[in-house]
Amino acid sequence: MIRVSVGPGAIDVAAEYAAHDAGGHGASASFVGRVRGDDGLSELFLEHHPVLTLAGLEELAATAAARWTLAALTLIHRVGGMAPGETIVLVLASSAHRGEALAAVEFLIDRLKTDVMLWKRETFGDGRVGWVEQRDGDHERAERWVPGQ
Amino acid sequence: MIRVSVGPGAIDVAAEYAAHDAGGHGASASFVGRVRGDDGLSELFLEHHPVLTLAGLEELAATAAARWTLAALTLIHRVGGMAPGETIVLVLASSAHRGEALAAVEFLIDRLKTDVMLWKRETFGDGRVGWVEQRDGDHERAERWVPGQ
Amino acid sequence: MALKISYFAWVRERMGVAEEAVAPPDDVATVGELIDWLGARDERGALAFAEPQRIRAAVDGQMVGADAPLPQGGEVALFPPVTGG
Amino acid sequence: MALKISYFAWVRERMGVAEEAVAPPDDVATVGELIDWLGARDERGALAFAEPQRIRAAVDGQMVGADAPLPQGGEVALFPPVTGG
Repeated sequence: MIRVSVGPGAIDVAAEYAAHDAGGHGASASFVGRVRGDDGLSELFLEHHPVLTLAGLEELAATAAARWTLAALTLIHRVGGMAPGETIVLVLASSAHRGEALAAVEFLIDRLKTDVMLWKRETFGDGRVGWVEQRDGDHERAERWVPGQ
Repeated sequence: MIRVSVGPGAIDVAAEYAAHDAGGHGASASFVGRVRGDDGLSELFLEHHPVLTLAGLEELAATAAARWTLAALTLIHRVGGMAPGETIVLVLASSAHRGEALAAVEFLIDRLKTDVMLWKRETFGDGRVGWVEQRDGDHERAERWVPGQ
Repeated sequence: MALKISYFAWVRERMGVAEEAVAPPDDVATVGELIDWLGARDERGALAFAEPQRIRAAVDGQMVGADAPLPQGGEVALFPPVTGG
Repeated sequence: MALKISYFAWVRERMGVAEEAVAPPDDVATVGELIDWLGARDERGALAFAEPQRIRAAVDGQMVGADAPLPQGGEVALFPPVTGG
């Protein structure tokens, strides 16, 4: 079972985990990413392309499913406006063996952080708003600051 | 927050995850291990030492908490009799950064598989019962087969 | 040539719309030429496409380069480099 | 010497009890000597302790070696090598 989803709805981690649990697979590994409220961030807005973003996620999932022996794989990315603490992304992989599940999750979250077709806009408590620039290594820099809107 | 628990009760993964979610940490990584029904296994029984098993788990958790920057860590091991598909172990680590959470989970599940003070007894559908021998590398061998009781 | 263009992220914000129908002249035949034409067309285009090398494009849901031909009656998406999940 | 002994896993199954109070003679002074004494005491002991080198021990909740002294009035746990989680 491969389930890939992208949309503005809140991610129900417990429900997704319950679906894997029902499979009774020997091992499930997961990763949950949440909005960090660093530097007074008040909202993170993720913009996506209705076709390309989902296609990219599906391709990543297919790559992982081909590389590791997985019994079930769930990849959900939220888009739209989110407050600090809210869940942006869930990666959940189940397998008969722990090594496969863990490796698939690590691969997927690393690739998601760089490859997936999303644009991030940060809004801060003091009114600054800016689109995040493409990563240079592991370092994010805000492209430029424009007045809040 | 470090939470370590060992006991015969079913592990409520959703509740443990909800506790980490409430913290709003940037990243949560988890591992769930379930009983595998290989070779017609009908029950896995885990025997523990009331003092040493918990102490060993607490030491593992403290080691991980010292090595990685974790906002929250949960380590729960079930003991007693379990059917295939039931959850034996949960490792859940949260951190501001994904690398820390993922590395801590991987470290803990690897060490749990070898170091923790538990003895496994397998019962199969055809009546065979046996205590699992100490691991030789990554390979488990059943010590000897004795008639079911 | 009739085209539908969609804009994303700061390109969308600077253009002031998420999508629009355009009809560039016949000598605008590639994606790169479309970007140049939009950049010269008006003030918002000048703002959005001041640095054409920073613009990425997809035609009918496929990523393409600047020399890709424009699709007759199709869709062109223009956007900045992605910033990951 | 009065001792409480607890058994685990197949040692427990072979001994037929999870714990018992014992009073070995005075020349049984270490954990290793206790294991030998239990192995010679009766049939279940012979079965459980046929291979003394496979037996691990803890005294009052601490892992110890075969030459560890027995605790006066304390607890000794005897068990096979652990098999992990």
